[in-house]
This record gives sequence, C-alpha cells and structure tokens, in this order.
Amino acid sequence: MNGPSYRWLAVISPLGLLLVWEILSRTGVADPRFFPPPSTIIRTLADMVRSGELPFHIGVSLRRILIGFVLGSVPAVLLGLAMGLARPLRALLMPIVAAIYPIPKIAIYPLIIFYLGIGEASKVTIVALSIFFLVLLNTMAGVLGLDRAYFNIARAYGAGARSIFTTVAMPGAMPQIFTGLKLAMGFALIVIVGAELLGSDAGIGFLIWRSYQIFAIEAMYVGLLVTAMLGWLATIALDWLERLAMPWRPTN
Amino acid sequence: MNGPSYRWLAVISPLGLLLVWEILSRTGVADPRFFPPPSTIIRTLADMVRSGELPFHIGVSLRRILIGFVLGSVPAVLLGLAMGLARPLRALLMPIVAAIYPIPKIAIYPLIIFYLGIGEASKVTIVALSIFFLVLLNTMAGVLGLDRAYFNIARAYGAGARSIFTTVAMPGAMPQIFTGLKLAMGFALIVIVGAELLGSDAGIGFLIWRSYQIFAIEAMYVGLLVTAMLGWLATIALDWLERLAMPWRPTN
Amino acid sequence: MIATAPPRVAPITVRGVGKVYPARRGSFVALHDVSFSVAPGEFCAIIGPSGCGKTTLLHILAGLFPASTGTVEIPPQEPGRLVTALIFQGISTLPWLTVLQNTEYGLRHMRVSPAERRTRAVEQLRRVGLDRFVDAFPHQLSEGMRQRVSIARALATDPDVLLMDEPFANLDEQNRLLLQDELLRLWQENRQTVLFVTHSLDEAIRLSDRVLVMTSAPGRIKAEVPVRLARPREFRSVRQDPEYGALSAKLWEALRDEVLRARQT
Amino acid sequence: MIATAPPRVAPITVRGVGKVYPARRGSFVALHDVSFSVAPGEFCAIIGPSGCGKTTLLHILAGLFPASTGTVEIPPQEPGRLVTALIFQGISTLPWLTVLQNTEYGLRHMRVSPAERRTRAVEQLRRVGLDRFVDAFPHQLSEGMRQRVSIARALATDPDVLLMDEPFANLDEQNRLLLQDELLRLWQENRQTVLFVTHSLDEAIRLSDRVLVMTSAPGRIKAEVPVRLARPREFRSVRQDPEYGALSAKLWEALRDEVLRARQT
Amino acid sequence: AVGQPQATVRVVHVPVLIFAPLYVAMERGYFAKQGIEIELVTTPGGVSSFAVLAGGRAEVVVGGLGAALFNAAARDLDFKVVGPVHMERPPVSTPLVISKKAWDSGEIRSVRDLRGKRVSTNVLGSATEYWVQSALLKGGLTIDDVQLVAVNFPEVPAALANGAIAAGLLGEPLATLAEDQGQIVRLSEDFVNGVQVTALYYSGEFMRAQPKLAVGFMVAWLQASRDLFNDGYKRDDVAAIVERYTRVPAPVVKRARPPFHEPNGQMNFNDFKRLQEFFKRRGQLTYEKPLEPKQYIDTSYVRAALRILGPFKPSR
Ligand SMILES: Nc1ncnc2c1ncn2[C@@H]1O[C@H](COP(=O)(O)OP(=O)(O)OP(=O)(O)O)[C@@H](O)[C@H]1O
Ligand SMILES: Nc1ncnc2c1ncn2[C@@H]1O[C@H](COP(=O)(O)OP(=O)(O)OP(=O)(O)O)[C@@H](O)[C@H]1O
Ligand SMILES: [Mg+2]
Ligand SMILES: [Mg+2]
Repeated sequence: MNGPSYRWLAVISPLGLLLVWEILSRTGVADPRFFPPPSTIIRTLADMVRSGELPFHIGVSLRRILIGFVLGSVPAVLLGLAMGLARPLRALLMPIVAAIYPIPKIAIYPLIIFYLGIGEASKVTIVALSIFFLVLLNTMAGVLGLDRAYFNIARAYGAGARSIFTTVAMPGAMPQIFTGLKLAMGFALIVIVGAELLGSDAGIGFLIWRSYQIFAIEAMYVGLLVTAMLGWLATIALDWLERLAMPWRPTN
Repeated sequence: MNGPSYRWLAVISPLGLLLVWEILSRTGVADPRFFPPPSTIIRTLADMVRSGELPFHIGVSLRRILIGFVLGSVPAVLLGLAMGLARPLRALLMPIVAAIYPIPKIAIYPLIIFYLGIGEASKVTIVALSIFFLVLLNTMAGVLGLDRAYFNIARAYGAGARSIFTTVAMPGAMPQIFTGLKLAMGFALIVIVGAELLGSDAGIGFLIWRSYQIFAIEAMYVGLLVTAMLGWLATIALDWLERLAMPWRPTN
Repeated sequence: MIATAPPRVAPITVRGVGKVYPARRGSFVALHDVSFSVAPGEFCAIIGPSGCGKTTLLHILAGLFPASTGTVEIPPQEPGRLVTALIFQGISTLPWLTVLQNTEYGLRHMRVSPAERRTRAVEQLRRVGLDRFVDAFPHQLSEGMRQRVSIARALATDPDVLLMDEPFANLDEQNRLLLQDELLRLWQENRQTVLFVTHSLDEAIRLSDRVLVMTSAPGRIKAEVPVRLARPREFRSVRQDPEYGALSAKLWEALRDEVLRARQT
Repeated sequence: MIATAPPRVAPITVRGVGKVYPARRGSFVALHDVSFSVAPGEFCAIIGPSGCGKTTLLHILAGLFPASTGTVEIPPQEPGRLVTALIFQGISTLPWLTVLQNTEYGLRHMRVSPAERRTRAVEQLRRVGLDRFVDAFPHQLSEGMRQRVSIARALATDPDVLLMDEPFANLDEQNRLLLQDELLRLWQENRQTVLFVTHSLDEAIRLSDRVLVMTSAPGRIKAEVPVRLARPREFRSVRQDPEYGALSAKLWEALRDEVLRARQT
Repeated sequence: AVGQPQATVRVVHVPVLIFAPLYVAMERGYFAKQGIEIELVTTPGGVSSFAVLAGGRAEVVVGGLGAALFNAAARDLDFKVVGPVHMERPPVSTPLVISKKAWDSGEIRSVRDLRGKRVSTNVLGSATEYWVQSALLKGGLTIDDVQLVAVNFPEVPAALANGAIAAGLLGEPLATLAEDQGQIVRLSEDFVNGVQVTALYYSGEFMRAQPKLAVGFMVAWLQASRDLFNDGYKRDDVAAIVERYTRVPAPVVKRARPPFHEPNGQMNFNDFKRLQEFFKRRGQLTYEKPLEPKQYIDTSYVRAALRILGPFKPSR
C-alpha cells in the first residue's frame, strides 16, 4: 500500500532540506560561519577522506566499539541466561546489578581512567561496561519472559539442564538479547563519543572535539555526519546479525 | 514462590560486598587511594549534604533533566502520534528523523554550545534533543503497532479523526510511549552527566569531574552514588507516572 | 419464557459484491460476486473456511470500506442511533476504557447527553448481567464477559441490524454455549436483523433461521440451508431433535471440501 | 478402512490425587482427591470447566511435578523410548526448531543415533502428512499443522500412553473436525492408551470410549459417562446416531452448573 | 568613583590559577571602582569563547591562544585580542613533567630520551602545543619525533603512572600538588622565555557600545596584574583569593611557580606570528593566506589604560 506519491515525498524531503540549507547559507540568511553550506561540508569530507585522516579516526572508533561490544556482551549474555534460569544466582546478583545499572556509565569514566589510564584499555572498558548491564538485564528478562510452555515441552521430552540452556533459554531469549544489543549499541556510541570527547588522541569523538576547539566548523560537521553513519552501519549490522541468528523468525 | 532463603540472599549480597570492600580497603589489600572504604565515602557524603554542596549540585542537574525532559518529550509524543496516524506526514519526516536519530546526541553538544552558549539553555537543549527522537519513534511505533481492530471499533462506532486521536492512538500508544520515556531517561542521564563533565560549573557531572581533577576520590564516589540514586529516582518516578497514566493495565 | 418481539423493518440486500485487496504481487480477490439478502428480523448465519472473506463482507456492510464491485442495501445510519452495529471478532473492547466507557462508546459520537448516555449504557449492561462491573477495565473480565460488553455497546445504540463477526470464537465451548443462550434471549426481546458469522456448525444451527455457506477464497455463497428448528432453542431440545444431526451432517458435507481447499493454500 | 490395532498394555491408575499451589495469600487447591483409572488402549476424555485443574492433572501424570497427595501409577519411562508422551495445549512446538528438529526433539535426549532419529521423525511426519515441510519453521505452518507436528513428535518416541491437553483448542471448529479424523486414524493404527483433555462436548463424544466430567476448582471427578458409539467414528454417522444427542445433553447437564460456578470466581 | 551606577560585564573564564588577575581585581574592588560589576561565566574550555563573544553572550573572555583564535578571526568573528593575561618565562608555570619512577630508574633523564614516546599537551591546537615543540627543540627533537596526545592537566599524573604517556605538560598548581605526592619530576621548565600564551578578548559589540567601560576594565586588569608582580602570589590575601575561586589550597598556591602577568600590558606581535605559522604547519588552520596581527589585535585599550595608570615602576 506504499503509494508512489508517498515514496516521492520520502525522497525529496531530505534533499529539500539540504537544498534549503545550502541556499540560506549561501545567501547569508543563515550565518555561514556557523552553518556552512552542505556543499562545503561535503568538500571537506572528501579532503579528509583523501588525506586518510577520516578513515583513520573512523577505524580507531570502530575498533574500540567492536572490541568493547564483544567484551561486554558475550559475558552479559551468558550470565544473563544463567541468571534467568537459576533463581539463587538471580537473588544473589540482582541487587548488585540493580544498583550499578542506573549509573550512566560515562560518569564512571573518570574512575576508569584513574585505574586504567587514558589508553585504549579505558575506552574499551567503558564501552564494555556501558553495554554489560543492559544486555545482561535484557537477556535475563528474555529468559524470564519465556512462556513456561517451552520449558514444559523440553522437560516432558527429556531435556536436561544443558539441553534446556541451549534449546530453550538461548534461542528463546534471542529476540530480547537483540533488543538489548541494539539498545546497547546506542549507548556504546554515546559513551565512546563522550569518552573520546573527554580525552583521547584519535577517534570520531576526538575529531569532533578538536575541530570544535580549533574552530574548524566544517570538520566538526563532517564528524557529526560520520557519527550518524556509524550509527546507521551499526543498526544495519545488528539487523543482519539478528536475521542470521534467528532464521526461525517470520521475515517481513 | 519467592522462597525466604532467596530473599535473604538478596539482602546479604550487597551488604556483603560493601563489607568485603571495607575490609580490603582498611587492610590495604585494595589501594585505599583508589578504593576508599565505603564508610569514608558515606562520611564524605554526609559532610557534603550538610554543607549544602551536594543538594545544590543535585538540584542543578535535576532541574536540567526535568526541564529538558518535558521540552523534549511533549512535542515528541504529539508529533509521534500524528506521524503514526498520518501517512503523508510520516513519509515527509521519517527520512529526516532516521538521519538524525542515530547520532549520539552528546556529539552535537559542541555544536549546541556554539549556538546557545554554555549556559543552562544548551544543557536543557541537549537533554531535550537526546530524548526527542527516541520518544518520537517509540510513540509512532506504538501507534503503528496498534491492532487495526481498535481503529475498526472506533470507526464502526462513529469516531472521527479527533476521537481516534484521543481514544485510540493516544491511549493505545501509551505503553510504547512509556517504553520510550524510560529509555529516554537513561539517555538523558548519560547526556547530562556527559555535558556537565565537558563543561559546566555545577551539577553532578561537574562534581564528579572536578573531584577527579582535584584528586578528591571520595567525593567522586559520592558523585557516582548520587548519579545512581538519580537513576533510581527517575525509574521510580516514571513507573509511578506510568501506573497513573494507564489505570487500565493489570497490576502485578 | 420471554415473548418473541415482532421483527424490526430492516432488511439487507447484497448484490454481486466483490472485493479486491492490493497484495504483494498484483492483487488478491477476497470476495467474488456475493449476492444474498436477509429479511427484516431474520437471524442469518454465515459459515465458511478461514480466510474466505467473511470479515471482509461484514466490514463492507458496516461501511468501514467500500466494496470493489456490486451494491449493498442496508438501512442508513441516523443521528443519535447506530442503525447498523458491528460486533467484532477477537479484540472487541478498547482496553483503556472502563466497561461503562466502552458501552457508551457509540453514543459518545452521537448527539446524546452524557446523562442519557450513562443511563442507556447501564441499562444494556444490566441486560447482559454486567452492571456490577461498570467501572472495571476489560482486563479484569473474562473473555466471555468482554464479549458481553461489546454486545451491550452495540445494543446501547439501539441498532436495527446486528453484524456479528465470530463473537464467541475465542471462548471455550462451554462458555460459548452459555453465551449463545444469552444472545438468543436478547435477540428475542428485540428481533433485530442479525448477520452472524461463525466457524461453528453447531453454533450456526443453534442460533439461526438460515445458514449461508461460503466457498474458500475468493468467497462466494455456495449453499443456503434453512434451519427450521423450533424456537426458543433450548440446548437439550435442539440436540435431541433428529433434524439437528441431519443438518450438521449436511452443512459439513458442503463445507468439508472448502476447508480442505483453503488448507492447501 | 484401517484395521484397529490390538491395545497396548499400559494402564493408568490415579488414586486420591490432590494438588495445592502456593498462592498470593496462603495456597490454592487445584485438585482434590481425584481418583480414576484408564484401561490399556482405552481412549478416555476428560472434560471440565476452565481452571478446574485438567492441565495440572496431566502435568502430574507426565511427571513434570509431583502431586501434593495421592498416588499415580503410569508406565515408567524407558531408555530410548518415551513411554508417556504429552501433547500440549496452546504452544506446542519450539518456534526456533524446524519441523524435523521439533519432531526429533524427544529422540535427541535418548540413546538414538542421529540417522535413526531422522528416519523415525520423517516417518511420523509422513503419517501426519507433513513430510513436505521437514525444513519449515513453525511460524510458516498453520496452527493445525503445528499441532500435527506435536503429535508426530509424540509418536516418534513410540509411547504407550498419550496425554493430550486440549490439542485442538486453538483451531477453528472446521479444522478441528478434520484433525479429529486424523487423530482417530492414527490411534486406530497403534491403540495407545489416551487421556484426552478437552472443553468440547462434541469432541469428547466423537473421540472417546469414556468421558470423565470434572467439577470446577478444586477439581474432582464428578461423573463418568461411557460412550458406546460404534467405531470408526465417521462424522455423519456419529451425528445422526440418536445416542449422540442424548449423550451431549447429558454431559451438558453435568457440566453446566460447574461452568456457571467457575464463572463466578 | 564608588557609588556610581554599576554596569554588568560578563566575563568568560576557567577557574584556574593563571587567571588570578581577574579574581584579584574583583576582590580588591578595582572593577567596582571603574563602575563595572563582573558576572563570571564558566566555560568548558576557553575555545567556545569565540562563539560566545560573537553571539553577544559575553563582553570579555580570558582565555588561551590557539588555532581557534586564528580560525575564528579568519571567519570574521566579531572580537579582538586587547591585552595579555600571562606570559611564560623560566621557570614556567606549565612545565614538562615525567613520572618520578621514570626519573628514578634513569629511564628518562633529559628531553632527548623522549624520542618516539607519547607526550601530552592539555588541548590540541592550543598554545601549549607550541610549548611542547619549544621544549622538544631545546632537547634537539621536534614535535614530529614524538607522539603528541591530548591529556587534560588533572589526568597527567595518573597517565604518567600508568605509562600511558612518557611526559606531559602539567599546569600549576597541579604540578606542585603532584610533586608533593611524589608522583612527578619536572623535566624541563625553561623552554620558553617571555611568550604570551593567554589573552584578554573583547567582543566587538562591547568595544563599540561601551568604550569607556572597555578602558576601565583594562585599567582594573593592569592594576591587578601589577599586584601580582614578583611575589604577589606568596601573599596571604592573594593566595586566599585564588583559593576561593579555584579551590586550590592557599599553601599550594604560595609554593607553586607563579605565572608572569605583564604589568604594562605589552604584547609581542611576533609571538602571534610564530604561533600562526606553527599552527599552519600543524594543519590546524582552515585558511590559506596568513592574517595580519592588526586583523585580530587592538592595543588601543592598553594604551588608554597606561595613560591613566602610568608606566609600571616595580617599587614594592
Ligand atoms: N487489508 C487487507 N489487505 C490484503 N489482504 C487482506 C486484507 N484483509 C484481509 N485480507 C485477505 O483477504 C482474505 C479474507 O480475509 P477475511 O479476514 O475477510 O477472512 P475471514 O473469512 O474473516 O477469515 P477468518 O475466518 O480467519 O476470520 C484473507 O486471505 C486475507 O488474507
Ligand atoms: N504454577 C501455578 N501456581 C499457582 N496456581 C496455578 C499454577 N498453575 C495453575 N494454577 C491454578 O490452578 C488452577 C488449575 O489450573 P489448570 O491449568 O490445571 O486448569 P485447567 O483445567 O487446565 O484450565 P484450562 O481449561 O483453562 O486450561 C487454576 O486456577 C490456575 O490458576
Ligand atoms: Mg474473520
Ligand atoms: Mg489447561
């Protein structure tokens, strides 16, 4: 029912916006010192790609996000599944998790650089930390939210603890795990950009902050653009991973 | 089925953790310069409450969050409902929303202080912005995810556009709106702490960063503790609001 | 025993109705050349395999969307009254409105004062035995009670025609039997024209004066089976009537192939 | 017509079984002093109002949890075979496993080689007519097909006792009638002992040799009604048997009060 | 004179030791005497100051010199550099430091030993980057011989301890604090001599609309700078004022290497030229053709103030 007229709207609206911006900026209605025309931004982007500066910063940030993401989410999923299945474990750990969870992890960043210094370790750690609890809680909720019926089927057909872990808890919690991972990606991006803003020598956040500090406005917009693109890429990657991990789900 | 033995675990586990920490710190097994004993932290907290410093910073941050939250979420809900109901509006705005949504809003903070300066306005704005898209998209998804049946009921019983807005879209999307608001609160907390870390003369984030800068590690832990408490308070407040806003939902 | 009211003057005539939905590839024909009519005050059941277009047909009759081809004659809506009231399959109430608000929902959009609205809604709730639950929310009721609310909502607007789309489909059979009793009682007090969609042979036979059997998609009327059992239709007497067994066998014969065919796709 | 197999030697005896659940305030008695027995190869139906403890009873028999009081005698599990197989109400398959994996699921936990697992599963899928859907996921099937998968899964373990918990409850009546045909055919080939829980009078009568009627909670056996209709039970012949109307009237009489009582709470 | 109507002037600052003249002038009533009431605006880092000035949200900025100054000037933002805040001369108040451990082990004993290692400055693209270059040049290295990273001053001791950096610039009084705690050793503190690194900026609007206040501000500023000449920081009342605004304990303030505040408001145009060239080479400027100092410096306020105050005589 996607009328062609609507699709048309969806294409012209962002283009239109850019065009209006370009015109306003070029005619000086919008102060080009603060709102440089998109064409200039694109030119700066091209320059920065050519000089290798931009790919370098993107690579640095991507690496931090990826490593931090894996380090944070894998243990979170395993522990989350275990906590979802085992009540004593849940009772033991939940109060601690609940206490740490609501702390915005960027607030811990000073603490982390206290202990780990300002190198890669602290950046990877802050990403991992900011993800860990979110994924843990989502995974656990996924197991807890599973219909008892699945466990009953498993047990009635002879499944032991291990089989229940792999054939019920894990696949059953998968949708919630991915909900968690997707949210986590949002948080990871904020946190890494924040951490790079606060103190770093490379990365997209650093690029934005340095451009801001030296008043290189176009480069700052380039940084924002790239951040948005990182966000899209992350979303696409996770969507793809989700389809891969859950072939049993209806596609639409 | 909450066995009393488990409840017992849930109480002792955090207390036990604090006790172990205290002992390790006092005996010097853990470096007390980095891990001051909890009792010292509590004492610092009490001092800072008594001196009025802590209430002041909490007040500043709370105010920023509250104002930003309202400024961000009210238009987001209204626009989200409208976009959920009206396809042309959705087609027009979605590409723009989708482009801006994945940018971690903290990355825009330098841009915001360019335009709005470093006062309260920029802090409130960054909170509002970091909330707006999240709430907007959740609200819209809430309307779109509503079973057609509700709209059919409304139309079969004579509801016009206005009645559909108020008696179907709004209450129907309410659960998703609150999902969005709760997520948004998490993001708002990160963003305000981040913004206060980056540049401010008051607020919890500032307190943490300054404590870090002057090596006042106890005060830094106090800042973290307070941040966690802000997080809890926000969660409790939103849960309460949610129950209030949706009296029709089963309580459990 | 309640006296049977005289029938209201509200016939339905459907002529050559077809409905085509846009589909992923091309289009999907849900209904094709459906024609039938229902006499004023008649209780007419429609039975057909899943996906044959029953809901589509009822939604066209209720005016939710137009037919692709053909014409429909049904009494037009009047201000202050909903001449044609639709009772839905599955989700039948708005979960965020109380039982009373749900019952008033039709009246709210008409020129009816709040006071009268309430009076009329409460009266109907009393008829379906739910006046104690005026301020309850749907989730606090059982599925059967929710369906009674949706019946009360329909009756509150004082309709001449009731379009019922598998109202009891989500109930277990036992509660279904009890609700059938209640529906028959209510109908006999007012004698609206009823078009009642169901999957159940037994329900169709128990309730209606006539059963229309539809083919699998695209839906057409395949057969028309009059049900001449005496009213009121008490469970025991219906079941022990030899006509009953014959009717259900006959209907199943007409349906079986269609169901098997619908299953294939 | 398929010859009826000789019955297997697997009786069930239930003596004074009770079940108490912990509840918000104190405890909730779901079953109270339930006693009955099922002969080897007998098809026994249990019917009772919603919430009367039917599922609880079956889960006790399947060994998912113990009874609070009383004893249960049922053939014990053997390695390589699931002597007692349970077929579930509602959700019956694991949505993340393919049809084949679901069917193999019981065998996977037994000492059965992967190759044999597959052979046996495919064979059962052929019996229920789903061998074309071996690699499909449950969401790609209709509800009725999913129930057939769960029947295949049970049969793959070659059980002596089938415990069936409203397996057809989520189907529309027409598909239900078709599945009843299939179940009867499968059962007549193997003659397992079957305990079949249902809400439907018609289903109980159509399928079983005997119907146990339960009271509303706490559930007890209220009545026992033997069904002496001839087998095989073809729809038309069953419906036109005068015994059928009498049986259904009788069962409804026994049930009606219980359903009304269950509704109150 | 006292009692005349006070006009509010908004001053953007960062609460650090080197901006002491601002706090001293406030506390000693020099601003009040000029009919000025100060409203302090705290910034994240000095840099957004240009947007603040241009946007008319403040009249005065006390801040550092950096690439941003030149980029903003090149974009015709409406402001001017009107006077100095402090200069660095040996021993500098922002030394290059290394960890005590590295010193004791003999791993690093001179600037030369830093080749290929990570060295930090507080803000990239600020004047401090130029100092790193100066310090390295003294040891026979250039900035390209090390890995330059940005580490905020407060993080430097921890970063050194963790080996994240081998050396870093560390501003006073943090250097003294860290030295007290046995964390650091000063590796080099004589690498610049008389280079201006922080400046006073006026917004164009302020200069045009309130020229008298603009001169008055400069008068008060120079008065306070003169108070801080020589051992000014060692005085109890000054240390107390600095403690009040920066929260650095007064005893530490007294022991820290004091920054030098040019008492006659002299600025060396060559310093600016050299900085501009330096940033150009570092690729941090967004324009091609070098700016003339006149385009962003206006010394008329210093001259006007000196006419009122007379030249500084180091009598006390
Ligand atoms: N909005 C729609 N767009 C496209 N196809 C539709 C739409 N609504 C219904 N259909 C299709 O039209 C056919 C008839 O649908 P309808 O709901 O009328 O069937 P039904 O007889 O009510 O089925 P059931 O017994 O399951 O309620 C189905 O195949 C369905 O998939
Ligand atoms: N785990 C449990 N804890 C507490 N109460 C339970 C539990 N399981 C079931 N009950 C209660 O026990 C009673 C019987 O439940 P059961 O599921 O056995 O009923 P049923 O006869 O199968 O109902 P239905 O026909 O709706 O399937 C119900 O009132 C139910 O609420
Ligand atoms: Mg339908
Ligand atoms: Mg049950």
